[in-house]
Amino acid sequence: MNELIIPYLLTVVFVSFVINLVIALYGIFARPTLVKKIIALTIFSDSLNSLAIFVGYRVVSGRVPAPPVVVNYTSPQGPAQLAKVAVDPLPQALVLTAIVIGLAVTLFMVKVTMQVHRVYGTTSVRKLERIEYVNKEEKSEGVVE
Amino acid sequence: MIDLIAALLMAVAAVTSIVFTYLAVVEKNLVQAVVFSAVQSTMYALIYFLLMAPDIVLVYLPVGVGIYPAIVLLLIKKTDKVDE
Amino acid sequence: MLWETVCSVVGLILVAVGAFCDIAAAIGINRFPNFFVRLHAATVGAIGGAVVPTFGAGLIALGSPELGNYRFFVAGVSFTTGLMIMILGQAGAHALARATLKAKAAPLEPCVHNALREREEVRGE
Amino acid sequence: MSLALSCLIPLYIVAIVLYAVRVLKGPTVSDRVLAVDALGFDLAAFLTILSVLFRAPIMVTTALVLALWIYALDIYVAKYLESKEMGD
Repeated sequence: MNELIIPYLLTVVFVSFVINLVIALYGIFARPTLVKKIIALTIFSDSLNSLAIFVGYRVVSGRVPAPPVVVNYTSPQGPAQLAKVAVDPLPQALVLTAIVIGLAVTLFMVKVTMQVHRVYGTTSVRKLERIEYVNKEEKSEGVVE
Repeated sequence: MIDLIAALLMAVAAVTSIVFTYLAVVEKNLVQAVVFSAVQSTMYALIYFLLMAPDIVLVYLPVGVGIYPAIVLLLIKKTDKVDE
Repeated sequence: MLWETVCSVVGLILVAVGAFCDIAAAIGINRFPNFFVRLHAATVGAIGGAVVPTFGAGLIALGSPELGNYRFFVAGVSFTTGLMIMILGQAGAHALARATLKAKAAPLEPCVHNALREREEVRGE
Repeated sequence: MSLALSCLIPLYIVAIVLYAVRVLKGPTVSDRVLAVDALGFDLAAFLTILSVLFRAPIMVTTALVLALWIYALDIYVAKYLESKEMGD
């Protein structure tokens, strides 16, 4: 019974991560405002990190797997017992770095968006295209004159 | 029994996160989109907890619930408030 | 062990009370008419639905000997979390209500049940 | 003990889903933030119960972090609504 239901539920989780990825990509490409693009980009990176952690999960029958932290220091076979039931610690160590780097990239994009709003007065990409086009026209005419 | 409960909770949190991701992407008012994004972060924290990654939860909760909404609210206050 | 059994049973009762308060607060926050009435349901959910089961979980951990020495760790963290929620839930709800009232972000309507007017309206129709 | 705790788990799931429904349909920002607040505190209690149920004593610290940062989100939005000035 459990051997049938648990893989089905884990498949639901995997497919939902992929659907989140697709919705966030739609938000990055189709929404005009830069703020909305930043929100969608954070959701995108979080879904990707979740996929990376999901790869390291494993099913242990009858109980949940242990977190990869050594709790039993006293007996010498404690780490060996942990290795039989623990999840994979390597994706977690990688994702830990990726989250912090994502935070730094988001802070940089927030600063750039503030500068764009200060210079051009808008953050909508469709208006920004038009403004930049007009400015280029005027500058080229000024150079010719 | 307990592993079934963990998988069931994970599936519920994943489906809820789909709903809130969709709402955060299509919402016009940006402050409400930030709140939806915070709910999605909370659901992802629950999924990380059930995937047995306590250190990821300890890092992801301050970043996803605390710092992202703070800096995006600061950005919204300095720039536009409505999409389009 | 007598006191371990007592701790476990009391903790289980607290967790059950917390589940009941949680359901009540969730129904209330869906059924109440406006924001300032929903504050009541939210604080019921914070105190009855979060502080009480956290203390209950700490007591259960204190009474379960298979955790070894870590049961005191779990109990201490649980009690600290309960105290934090007991302080922070009310502070956050009050700050949010004050900001909403000052910024006029939600409509301020008194929630009055006037049975006589309802009966007259029904009779008038 | 474990069986009794397992029977109480669906009540918490139903409560969390009902809070999520209010977040989904709340008309103003304040309603949504209030529902997120209640959802976060209940989720913190739920994480404590789950770590007792799973017999993983390391996992209990996440509940404390969740409670503290949900309060921080609350204060950010309140400050944004009140004085429209963030960060000072």
